[in-house]
Amino acid sequence: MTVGMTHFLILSALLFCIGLYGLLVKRNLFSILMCIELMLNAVNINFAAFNYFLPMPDLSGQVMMIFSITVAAAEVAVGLALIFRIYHDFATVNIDKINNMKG
Amino acid sequence: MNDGIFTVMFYLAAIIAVTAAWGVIYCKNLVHSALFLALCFIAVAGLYALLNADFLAAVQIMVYAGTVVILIVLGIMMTRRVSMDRSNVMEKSSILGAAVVSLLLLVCLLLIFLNVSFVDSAVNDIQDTVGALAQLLLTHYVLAFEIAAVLLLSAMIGAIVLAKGADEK
Amino acid sequence: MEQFALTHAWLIPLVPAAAFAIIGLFLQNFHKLSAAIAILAITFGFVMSLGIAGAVFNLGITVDAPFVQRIEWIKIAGLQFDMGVIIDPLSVLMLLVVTLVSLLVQIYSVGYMKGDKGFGRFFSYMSLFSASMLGLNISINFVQMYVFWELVGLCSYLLIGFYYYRIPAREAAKKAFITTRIGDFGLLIGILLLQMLFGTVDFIQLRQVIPVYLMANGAGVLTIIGILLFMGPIGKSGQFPLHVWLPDAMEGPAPVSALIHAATMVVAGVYLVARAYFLFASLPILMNIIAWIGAFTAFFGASIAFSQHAIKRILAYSTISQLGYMMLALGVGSLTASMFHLMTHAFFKSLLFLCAGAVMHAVNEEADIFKMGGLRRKMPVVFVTMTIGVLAISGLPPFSGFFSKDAILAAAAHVSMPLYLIGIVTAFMTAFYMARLLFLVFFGESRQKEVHKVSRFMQLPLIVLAALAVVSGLGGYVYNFGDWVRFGPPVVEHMDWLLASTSTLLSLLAFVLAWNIYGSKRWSSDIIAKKLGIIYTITFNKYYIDEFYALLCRIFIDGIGKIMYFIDLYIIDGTVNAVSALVLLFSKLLSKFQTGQVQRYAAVFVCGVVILLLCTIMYLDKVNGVLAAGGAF
Amino acid sequence: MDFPLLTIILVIPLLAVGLLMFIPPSSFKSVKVVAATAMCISLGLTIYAYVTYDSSIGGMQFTQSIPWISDLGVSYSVGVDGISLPMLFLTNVIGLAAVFSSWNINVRPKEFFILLLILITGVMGTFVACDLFIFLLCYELVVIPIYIMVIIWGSTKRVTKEYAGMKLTIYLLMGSAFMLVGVVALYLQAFPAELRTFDIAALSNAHLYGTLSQSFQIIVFFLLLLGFGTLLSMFPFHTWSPDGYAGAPTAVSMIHAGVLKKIGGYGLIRLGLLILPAGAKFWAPLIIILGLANVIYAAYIAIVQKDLKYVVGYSSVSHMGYVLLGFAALNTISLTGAVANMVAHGIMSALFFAVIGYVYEKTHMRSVDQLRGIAHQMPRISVGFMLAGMSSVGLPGLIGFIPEYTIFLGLFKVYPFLAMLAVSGIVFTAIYILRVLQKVLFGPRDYGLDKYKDAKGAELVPLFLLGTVLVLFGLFPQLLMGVINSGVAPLGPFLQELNNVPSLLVTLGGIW
Repeated sequence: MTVGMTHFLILSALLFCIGLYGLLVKRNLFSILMCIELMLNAVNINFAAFNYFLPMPDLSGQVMMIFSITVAAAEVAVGLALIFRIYHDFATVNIDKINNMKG
Repeated sequence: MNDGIFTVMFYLAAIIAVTAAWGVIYCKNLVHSALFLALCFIAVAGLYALLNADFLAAVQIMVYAGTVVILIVLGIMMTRRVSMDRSNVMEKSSILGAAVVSLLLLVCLLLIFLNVSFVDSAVNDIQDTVGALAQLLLTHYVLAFEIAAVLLLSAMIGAIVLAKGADEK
Repeated sequence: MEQFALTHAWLIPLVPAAAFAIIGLFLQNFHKLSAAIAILAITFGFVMSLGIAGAVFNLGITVDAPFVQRIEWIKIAGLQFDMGVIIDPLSVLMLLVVTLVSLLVQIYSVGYMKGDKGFGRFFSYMSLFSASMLGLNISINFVQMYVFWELVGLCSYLLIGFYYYRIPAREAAKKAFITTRIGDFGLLIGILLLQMLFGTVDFIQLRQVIPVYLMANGAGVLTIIGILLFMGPIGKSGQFPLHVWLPDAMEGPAPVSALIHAATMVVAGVYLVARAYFLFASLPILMNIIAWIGAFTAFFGASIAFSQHAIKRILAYSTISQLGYMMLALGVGSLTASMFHLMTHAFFKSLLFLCAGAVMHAVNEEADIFKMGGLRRKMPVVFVTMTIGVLAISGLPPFSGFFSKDAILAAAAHVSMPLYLIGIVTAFMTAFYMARLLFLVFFGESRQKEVHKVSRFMQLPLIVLAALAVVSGLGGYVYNFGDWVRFGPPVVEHMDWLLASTSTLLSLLAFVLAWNIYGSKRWSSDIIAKKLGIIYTITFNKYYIDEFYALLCRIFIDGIGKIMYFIDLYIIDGTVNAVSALVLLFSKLLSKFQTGQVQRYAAVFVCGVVILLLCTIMYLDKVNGVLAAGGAF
Repeated sequence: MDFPLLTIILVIPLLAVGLLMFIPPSSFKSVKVVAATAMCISLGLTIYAYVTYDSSIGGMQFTQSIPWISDLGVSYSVGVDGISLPMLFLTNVIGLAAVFSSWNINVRPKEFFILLLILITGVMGTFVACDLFIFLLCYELVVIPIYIMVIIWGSTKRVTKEYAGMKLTIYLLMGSAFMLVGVVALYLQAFPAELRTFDIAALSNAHLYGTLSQSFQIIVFFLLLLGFGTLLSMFPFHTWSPDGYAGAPTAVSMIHAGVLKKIGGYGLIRLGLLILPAGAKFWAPLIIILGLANVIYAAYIAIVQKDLKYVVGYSSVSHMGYVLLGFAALNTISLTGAVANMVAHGIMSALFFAVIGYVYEKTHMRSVDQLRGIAHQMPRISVGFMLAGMSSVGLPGLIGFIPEYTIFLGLFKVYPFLAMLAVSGIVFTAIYILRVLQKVLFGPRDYGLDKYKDAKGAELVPLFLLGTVLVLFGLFPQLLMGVINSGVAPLGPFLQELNNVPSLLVTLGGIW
């Protein structure tokens, strides 16, 4: 069986779910940030795969990946800044301690 | 590209990526996780290269494996207080729930992916990807491109303001 | 001159109105100037009225052929109101009386109000009142009349409450306004119904359509309208049961009482009935009601005046009683007698009030007649003029009251004996209480050490009014008042000497009685009061009507108001607040789900995604179909 | 019309808002001057429009229309006719008065005046809009500034200002939610998909094409009635009004009672009656009953109130009852009266709130029990009180009389017995107004109040402006009635046709 679209999709699904699992079980903000990056990457793989395997005349999929990476980079920057802020204010990076929005 | 090599390379990269991803969440030491993340990103870059996205593979390595991971590690350093040994443990109480949710999602996704029959005969085989990308970015996607630029700028400013602390003047 | 006056009659109310605006806006603090402007304005009105009177005599304007001018005030689809001027002997009479009395009272006020801080304000209100009253006199339709009717009510309110820092004054002002408002409520409904029924409220037009309507439809609806309309005069002219405001209105300065609450405004009700006599006269039931209310009020007012102590209150109840006479005259069908009495009453009653004002002014605002006495030596001018006034109101010949009252009694005797009897008893009572007043104040030993002098400004009007109180009746009789001011064909008045002598005798009897009790003190008034016992107490307390109304008001206004407020606060608003509390409760419940744990939120979010994906799975074959057809998403 | 007069009138306050942004918040004086100047210009232009409006032609004038979202049939289109022009005039007069009555605001004046100008613009927008979408847009624009202003600059007495602000806002939003549902249903139903439009004139013709069935009209009108009725403080949705006014700062009370409420009546006529005539006719008996309840019930409550703002609050509920009655009598005379009464009540309640605001600002007292004899210390304010009170009582010669008279007359033609009840309102009004006037203004001098000064300088502008309008329109009612008549009179035949449409009573009779 040749490697096709489905393989890539399954791989990305796997990566995505691992990232999700990490996101849900970890308590360290950095760790959560890393998991999010993992999930974003999983999505990007899909873009690349669609662009490659589907009949498409140009590289629109890859352009989308560029935007996605841009957004991810911005997100990391802001996310890290937020973590610093939180660390500064709460003296912790453990997400359980940060529940001011509790109803 | 040869089909056989393609297959081998795919599986190789895939196994590395999944293992590294698992490593990211399995490691108890945060720094180790970060290193696994870098490995995972490199493997994904390999996948990109396989999919005729060589420019993006380079970007992936530069931005993710290079910058992002390093940034994260730096951040970890700056907020470190005690030993890194048990800095990244899983919360025991939420493992079950998280596993269920993730597996559910996985099953759903797999169900969909396995049941959709894609026609993957044609292969997008543009050689000059950098040129083609540049062409697209500056013509059809120019507005989005500019907006992305503004987004980055504002993210940068926002990050600086946030990290510096607005109330400290 | 006559022609000019006739065609420029609209200037008569307008000039005092301008005076009001000028004084009110700019000249409040320039006392002399404001008085001068006000008096000049009303003098202008008086001169113009004289000119118009001349025109009416010379140009043959009669009640059947009035001179009318009109200008459009409002015109919208289906509705038009004019403002205008109607000149006929009726309105000319009113114009003359109002301008003359107003002029004299204002001159008097220059002396009376001297040194008061609100001098300018007083004259501005007086000008506004004159303007409104004159506007009312020349009204060509009900709406115009209602407009000015309300405006004179406003002036009355302002002037009763002129000493606004005194609590009784402000309460009296409120009472006056609200009580007359109740009457106006009926009047307004009546006008609305007329407008609806006939599409017009113009006197001239109504006069033509109403007989036609009566022929076709009978008197039923019109009688109801008439009763509603008559509620206005009941309120404004202090008829029973809405008379309660008038005695309290004496809290205003004496000139105000003289002008507004004796001579002019309170007769507006009489004038309204007279003006719309074509309507009232054609409704026999209504005429009966008017006559009986008038007669009852006449008797009722006199019976209270019997036992009062405050000088102006006695005069106020006397006014109520005399207004009752006028209504009685209207009710028995004699417009002439009513208007005749209106004129003479305006002169002698304002004279009496001004005298009372002068007396009170002289004795440091003391109002109780039992605390006065022996003033005839100290203020001879006032004594003489007041005596003339008392004789006039008591109906002794040859003073004016004799002729007018006799005309009313004669008219009543023609229609109904009971009414006549009430009238004649009232006449006796009137003579008695007026004599009582006179003897107590001016005879007996003096109780005041110091008496303030009466200034020239105050004396002159007294003398002029006294002269008028003497001659106006005789003049009217000699010059055939009834030829001019009449309804229907002119009637030749001739004295019914039997009736006249009866009433004269009764009045004399009353004087003798009063002299024995209050003048020579032969019979003690206290013992008489005791003997009369309960009757005396009841009349002294004005039949407890005020208390009764206060009770009604507490129950039906405050009581219901409180209940309504309770409903509003706890039932309507309570429901609203309960709903909001319910929402709040629900949101508190829901907010328990908000743990603040971001990861929980993420897990829930993913669950949502899973559900969406499950939906996608259900439609998977469709997706495949699209893909197989070669289509892109 | 080439010269976009109405647009300029609308834009001037917004320009002032723009200008205010650049003024440093510390320069109180210039903030106020800018706001006042803008409103002066706006009022001047409105008076120009009022004078040049040709009542002999009638209809929409000074129109301007620019397509905006053509897919939805939305266009920026404005214009005024005999019904909306007086309302526009009213808005500007009260707007200017509100600016001047806030002259002593020293807490964040810049923000206050920015919000005030936005509020005024929003209200003006609803009146000049010829497009339903613009109408709704402007209406929603109004709600938010009010909330902020009540919360920040309001006052707490019986209820806290937060409660008052919340109540006001939620009621208005609830009302507008119903209204929105109705409007969307109307929009979808009136025309087939490709012809859909928000143009009010086009929608007003929709019932002629038969696309709006009678039952549809009845339902949608009910939704609109809920929305506009809430806004108009129709019984039993009126309790926001006294509480809200009590909590709100002076300017907001003035604008809210003076003009914002009138959007309810205006909307009922412009949208309810003209677009959904059968619905209006169907619900008219109910509106009459509720209007009567407003008139008498609220008057009764006003009698027992102690707080001046509550008295005026309930009094405004009571007066709005007349508007409802005038509307529901459905003839030209009563409709003219209803519109005129909106103007009359707007002016008088604005004057009331202005003087109460002054008294409160100086003495921090608002209770009838505490204030007594202020005519000694504040004669000018007392004159304002008297004027407002007397026109509220319906004294001829002031603005209140003719509108009430025409409403009564119109109502008598339809429901004579209910009309008699309505007329009794004039007695109740006299009772509560005079009770307040005599207690607060008159009586012995209270030396404790001697330290408070009478209104002076800029504070006199609202008194003078509103007082002038009160007297002017009272003495020469044709100035007002003529313009309104040009808007209402053409509806005559239209209303005549409505006589044959069944009303609620017929339905109820059928059930019986």
